[in-house]
Amino acid sequence: MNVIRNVTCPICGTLCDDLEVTVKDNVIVDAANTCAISDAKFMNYSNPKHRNLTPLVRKNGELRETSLEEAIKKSAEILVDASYPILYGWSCTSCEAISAGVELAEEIGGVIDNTSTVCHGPSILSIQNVGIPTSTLGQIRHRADLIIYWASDPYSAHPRHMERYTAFSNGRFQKSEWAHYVARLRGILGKKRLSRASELVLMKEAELPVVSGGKLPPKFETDKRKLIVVDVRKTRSAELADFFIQVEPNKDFELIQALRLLVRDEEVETDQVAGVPVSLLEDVADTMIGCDFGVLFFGVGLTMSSGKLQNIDAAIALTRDLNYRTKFVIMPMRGHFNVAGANIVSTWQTGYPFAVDFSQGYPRYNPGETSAVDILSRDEADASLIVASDPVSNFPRRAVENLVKNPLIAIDPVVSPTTAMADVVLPSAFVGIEEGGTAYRMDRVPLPMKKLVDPPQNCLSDREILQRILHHVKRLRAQRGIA
Amino acid sequence: MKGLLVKDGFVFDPMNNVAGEKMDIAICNGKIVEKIDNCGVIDASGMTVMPGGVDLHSHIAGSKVNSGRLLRPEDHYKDVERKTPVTRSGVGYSIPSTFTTGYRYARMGWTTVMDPAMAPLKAKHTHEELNDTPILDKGSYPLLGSNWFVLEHLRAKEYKDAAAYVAWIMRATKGYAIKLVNPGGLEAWGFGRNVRDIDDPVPNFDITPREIIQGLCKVNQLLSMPHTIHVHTNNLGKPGNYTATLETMKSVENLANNGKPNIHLTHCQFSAFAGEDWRSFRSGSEEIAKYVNDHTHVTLDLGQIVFTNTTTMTADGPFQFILYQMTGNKWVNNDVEIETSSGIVPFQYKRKNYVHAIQWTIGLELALQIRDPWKVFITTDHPNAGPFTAYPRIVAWLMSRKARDEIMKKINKKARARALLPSIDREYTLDEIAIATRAGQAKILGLENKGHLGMGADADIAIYNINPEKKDLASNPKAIRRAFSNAAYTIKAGEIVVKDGEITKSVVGRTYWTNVKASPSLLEIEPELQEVFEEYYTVKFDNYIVPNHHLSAANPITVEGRV
Amino acid sequence: MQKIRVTLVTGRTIDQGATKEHGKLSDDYLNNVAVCELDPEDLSRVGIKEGSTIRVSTGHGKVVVKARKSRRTPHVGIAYMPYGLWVNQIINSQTHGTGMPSFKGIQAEIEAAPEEKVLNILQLLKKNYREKRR
Amino acid sequence: MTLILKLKKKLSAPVSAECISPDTFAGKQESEIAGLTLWEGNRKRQLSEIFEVEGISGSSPSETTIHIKGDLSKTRRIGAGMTEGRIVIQGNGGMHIGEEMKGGTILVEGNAGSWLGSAMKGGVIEVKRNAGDYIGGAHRGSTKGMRGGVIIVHGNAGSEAGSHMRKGLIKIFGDADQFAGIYMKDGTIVVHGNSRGRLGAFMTSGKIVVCGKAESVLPTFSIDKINRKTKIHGDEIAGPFYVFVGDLAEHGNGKLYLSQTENEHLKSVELFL
Repeated sequence: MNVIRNVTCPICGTLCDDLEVTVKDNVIVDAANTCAISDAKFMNYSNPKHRNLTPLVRKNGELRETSLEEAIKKSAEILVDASYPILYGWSCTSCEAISAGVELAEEIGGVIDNTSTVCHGPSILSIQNVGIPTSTLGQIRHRADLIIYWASDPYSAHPRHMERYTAFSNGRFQKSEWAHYVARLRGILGKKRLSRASELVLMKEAELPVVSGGKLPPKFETDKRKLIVVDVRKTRSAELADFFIQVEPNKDFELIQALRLLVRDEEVETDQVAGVPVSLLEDVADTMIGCDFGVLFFGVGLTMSSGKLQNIDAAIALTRDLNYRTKFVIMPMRGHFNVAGANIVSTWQTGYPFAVDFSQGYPRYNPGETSAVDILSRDEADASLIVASDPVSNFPRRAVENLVKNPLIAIDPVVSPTTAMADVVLPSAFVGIEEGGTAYRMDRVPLPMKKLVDPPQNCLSDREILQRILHHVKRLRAQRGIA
Repeated sequence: MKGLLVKDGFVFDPMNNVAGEKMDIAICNGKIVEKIDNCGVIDASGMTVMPGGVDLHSHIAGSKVNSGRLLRPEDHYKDVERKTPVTRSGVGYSIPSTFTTGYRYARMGWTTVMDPAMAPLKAKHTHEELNDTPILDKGSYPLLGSNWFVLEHLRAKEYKDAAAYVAWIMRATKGYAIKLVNPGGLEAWGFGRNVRDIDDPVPNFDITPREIIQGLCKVNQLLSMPHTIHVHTNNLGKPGNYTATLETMKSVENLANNGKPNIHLTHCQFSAFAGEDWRSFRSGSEEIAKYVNDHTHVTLDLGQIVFTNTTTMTADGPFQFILYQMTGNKWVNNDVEIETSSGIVPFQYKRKNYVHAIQWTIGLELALQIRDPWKVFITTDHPNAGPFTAYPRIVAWLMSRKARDEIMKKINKKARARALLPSIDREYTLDEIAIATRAGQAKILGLENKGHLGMGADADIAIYNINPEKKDLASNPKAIRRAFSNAAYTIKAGEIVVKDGEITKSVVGRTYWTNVKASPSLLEIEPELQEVFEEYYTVKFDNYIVPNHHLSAANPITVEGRV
Repeated sequence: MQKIRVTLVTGRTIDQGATKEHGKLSDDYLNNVAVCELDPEDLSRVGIKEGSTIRVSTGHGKVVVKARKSRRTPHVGIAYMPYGLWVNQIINSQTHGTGMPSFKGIQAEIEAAPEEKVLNILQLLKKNYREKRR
Repeated sequence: MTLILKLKKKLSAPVSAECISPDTFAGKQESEIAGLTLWEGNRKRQLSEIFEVEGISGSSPSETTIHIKGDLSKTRRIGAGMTEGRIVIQGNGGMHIGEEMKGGTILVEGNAGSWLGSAMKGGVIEVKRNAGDYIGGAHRGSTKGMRGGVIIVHGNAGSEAGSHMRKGLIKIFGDADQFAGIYMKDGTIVVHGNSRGRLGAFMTSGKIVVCGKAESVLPTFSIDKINRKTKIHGDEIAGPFYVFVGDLAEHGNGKLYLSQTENEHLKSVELFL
């Protein structure tokens, strides 16, 4: 038995780095400080039923087992033949692999796009419009007395975010009544969770468990941190909030713009905006101005609904305006554990965070034109390579139809709709479990991903697979005399 | 054994008192040697040979720089670098991608560049970018002037504890020198405030900027750091701030050892503003230059502005917020827990703008009024006052009054009438340029093998198409600019990496960091440090440390600290 | 049969996140992702009970999933589906020059489909994509 | 002088065709034009590999007319940066048509893609059918949208028409999707059909006229008055119009002219007059 401490969790952008993982005979048998999702991951990662364990190549319509060498050669051929290939995924792998991916994309004159394109891509476009006042999560833990989650449900998507960084955390200038309670809860939960990890994840409605003999904390005192949730319906996070504002779907833009007026002490000429009474909005505006340090976390509820990047433009502008009155920061709730890293590596190497087109030998960028869903929907790509992602599940049908009709290479540890439709499947190691590297937290703090156990035989790291493909690509191009 | 002979060039090696003598430089295994036979020869006859350029202050890597890149696609799309058989592709302009940064410096003959602002919590990021910055040797300075551990130790006057912590930070982050930005002000910015002057206490911490500057200056001495403390002053970018700058220099006057430099004031142009407000704004260069001429403990670099569209980025969050308010341009702010803040605002310096025009004169006035070129260095505080690719222009301005006059004719009238610059005739010699762009910078950085061409020095060499015997450079500024823009050759660690301004080979550069050998061992402070650390940070102690192998070519400089 | 118009919102759920780790081809995943949560009032408007099959359609396609009674009410007129292959059968791929399709706030219609079966992943892939292959 | 390009094949990968411009073609022989390079995906091609080239170009751009036949929806940047002359696209056009154009005219007989006339400074672009998103807009990250010239769309326009517009005129005879005139600093947008709303978000100045129905008006716009008519570049448009001012969240002084008769749902604003 070997307990590995300070393990960084390979699930979401919260990137908790305090996990303790117990390994016995190269198998993870226990994990502490986890959430329901990471529990499920650590308990299921090695399940051979859903792992890719051998390289596969499609022949006569069927995926057949093949050698690694053959699969890599086949991949290289597909990519060299393509006149507009697309390399997609990258948010669930290491920065080292992403770096190899950018080099491969440059070599083959392809487009490299990462999953932020259908996640916080609009947030990035918005930052490029107006900038962003933000901070690391520790600033929020130490200082924030007003926490807003807008169109984001951390309870479901970032389960430990509130406990580690916001409403239920303790800081130098801000204490939490919850912190003590949660700490106690965590000890008990840690034990409970693992023993019934599988039931827990299937529970239809997990309520916050009550510590035996204890009580849920009393109502917040008035001078403690405030938690506000804004969403189209009462999410699990909303139930934990001091205040919940229900906004009509597709009307966030109007609501934020109205708040901007109120924050400037100007009048709104209607009684209600987006289903919310203006009198209530006035109270919210006062709370925002009155706090010492406020933070607005926003989720893809804003980027995916009507308005998309303009919703974020407005939210950032609101935060910016608030800095004339107090201290306020804003942060997108990044989803996959290294989606921030995918943007970061792409930016330092190419100047652009996603949707980078190398077809003319240098980086070009114009989401809407050079982004994955658009290229596929317009049927422009003639081959694809997918790394640690499942666009067949995650893209709209029309894009998927065009994705799967052309040669498709999938590098993935697990079986997915994408690997099921692929022409070449390269099994890989799980980053953060079977392979190390760097990942970036949602606030762009770099953290080391640890290798906890050895990967199954035949499962190389994404980085190594990509480097081998690149090597073959270079050889092929040299043979064919392509400069 | 790999050798190379640079034959018959006019050599400028100020550290070894060589000023334009015609001589050969022999290279073996990446080092300068006395002689070498049977090797490749570069015929440098009729050309100028200098040590590779050194830049002690250029924001080229890390979280803030990358946020700037992300912020500005409009900065990149017309300035692109295509992939070649030896180079990666990339983009410019004011915030180039990492590969492009390396190539563009090398094309100008620069081979060593220091990134001056690294948030320790994001040190890994800086190093990952430095790893991807080809050809150059480099390093980075951790930001320590608003760090909670530092503030708490210095408030308690625990200098040795502060020194032990700083030594640990250098090791943990693979940092090179102590950087202070708006000391104390960045902690105040955590709640949206600032400090007013160097004696205004930091909210919640009961310590003044003066105490922080003096404290870290003492720590720097205790640790025998290779470089001095590297200071971005309080009140930077505000009219009348030259008094704070004088106060900052004076505050450590008595701490100087045998008259050796103990403070470096960076991008001093931004800290040499006189006047009450923007309307009465004028140059404070005379006062600063006078102090520097009269004292030996200060060095500074220019932060010379060029008229262009660039990107301002500093750790000085409150200053960047002011810039945002002034311009209405897009604004990035990023505060880092326990350590620092940062901000980014795109900025256009315009000739016809009075303030910008005066700023342009301030930088040049500093360079021309400070008599000793070993005290004042050429930088643009890349990209704050302009991208580093403007160095050839600045070299031309310093070497040629004619070049300055040409710009002077085009700037804001009021600025032209008020500026001191037209009254200054001085023109830098090539030898002085070699000091201000190489020798002086290497010396103050404490990089013993850089900035000169003596035996044992690193074979980093720039060869320029300038014949100092034939050409009257002062009357031909275009030739200066052309020559410095495209080195005839750049040699890095003995290998030819640039020929006629084109990259011929890409090599991996080293990353310097300061390894303080302290007694008792730094390991002894770790348990106590770790306890506080985990209360302060949102990451684990072990995950904060940048391991040596994270750097693609780490080059620790070991010093003996008295802790 | 009663057809109702709703605003469809898709999103991440903790069950979807966790059962994904059981494998996307697992029954757990199917049971947690091929679903549509409705306000009880909407359920009765369609005239169905929790657990019955419904057809969700937009201008871009149709998909059959199980109805679920939402506990995060009231949200009359808003239907909720987890991210995944099923809901993506009916999402418009148009991004309006942003790279991002509209995954939330989509106009949709819901009706009971007692005669239909919820397809699992492989069945759905076969039905909608297989024949598109070269 | 007219030069005719006929598309030889169905395009799949995007074709970067900024060389198709009177400025490039003028004074060149047919063979020289045939030899111009463009990119099809990641492959460098000669113009003649993709188009049949026929006819004569003028000796100067102003004397050069280019007719292009075929479905050009996969092309990019036709006529980008052109200063004079004329391009006629006899079919659908692609993205970035007339980007950064300074003068001359472009006629698209079918649909045009997104970023039509983005960052243009002068000249006239006319589209007979529909146009995509961001027409007359700016490059990513830039605040410099259209700075002069005229864009006329006879069908519908996508979202963010005239984004960051600083000068010039955009006329849309059909409907306009959301966010027309977003970040507008000056210039004029006229929508003869309906608007999907969110007009003039973040605008600081300039004028947007909607003759049809506007789905909604942002809460950051304030009713100013009702005008009987308005004038656009000397042409009178009959009203009456509700005139709104905004975007107040940006201290803006932009004007929205919304037809009173077509927008009964806005009647309640009259209370504030």
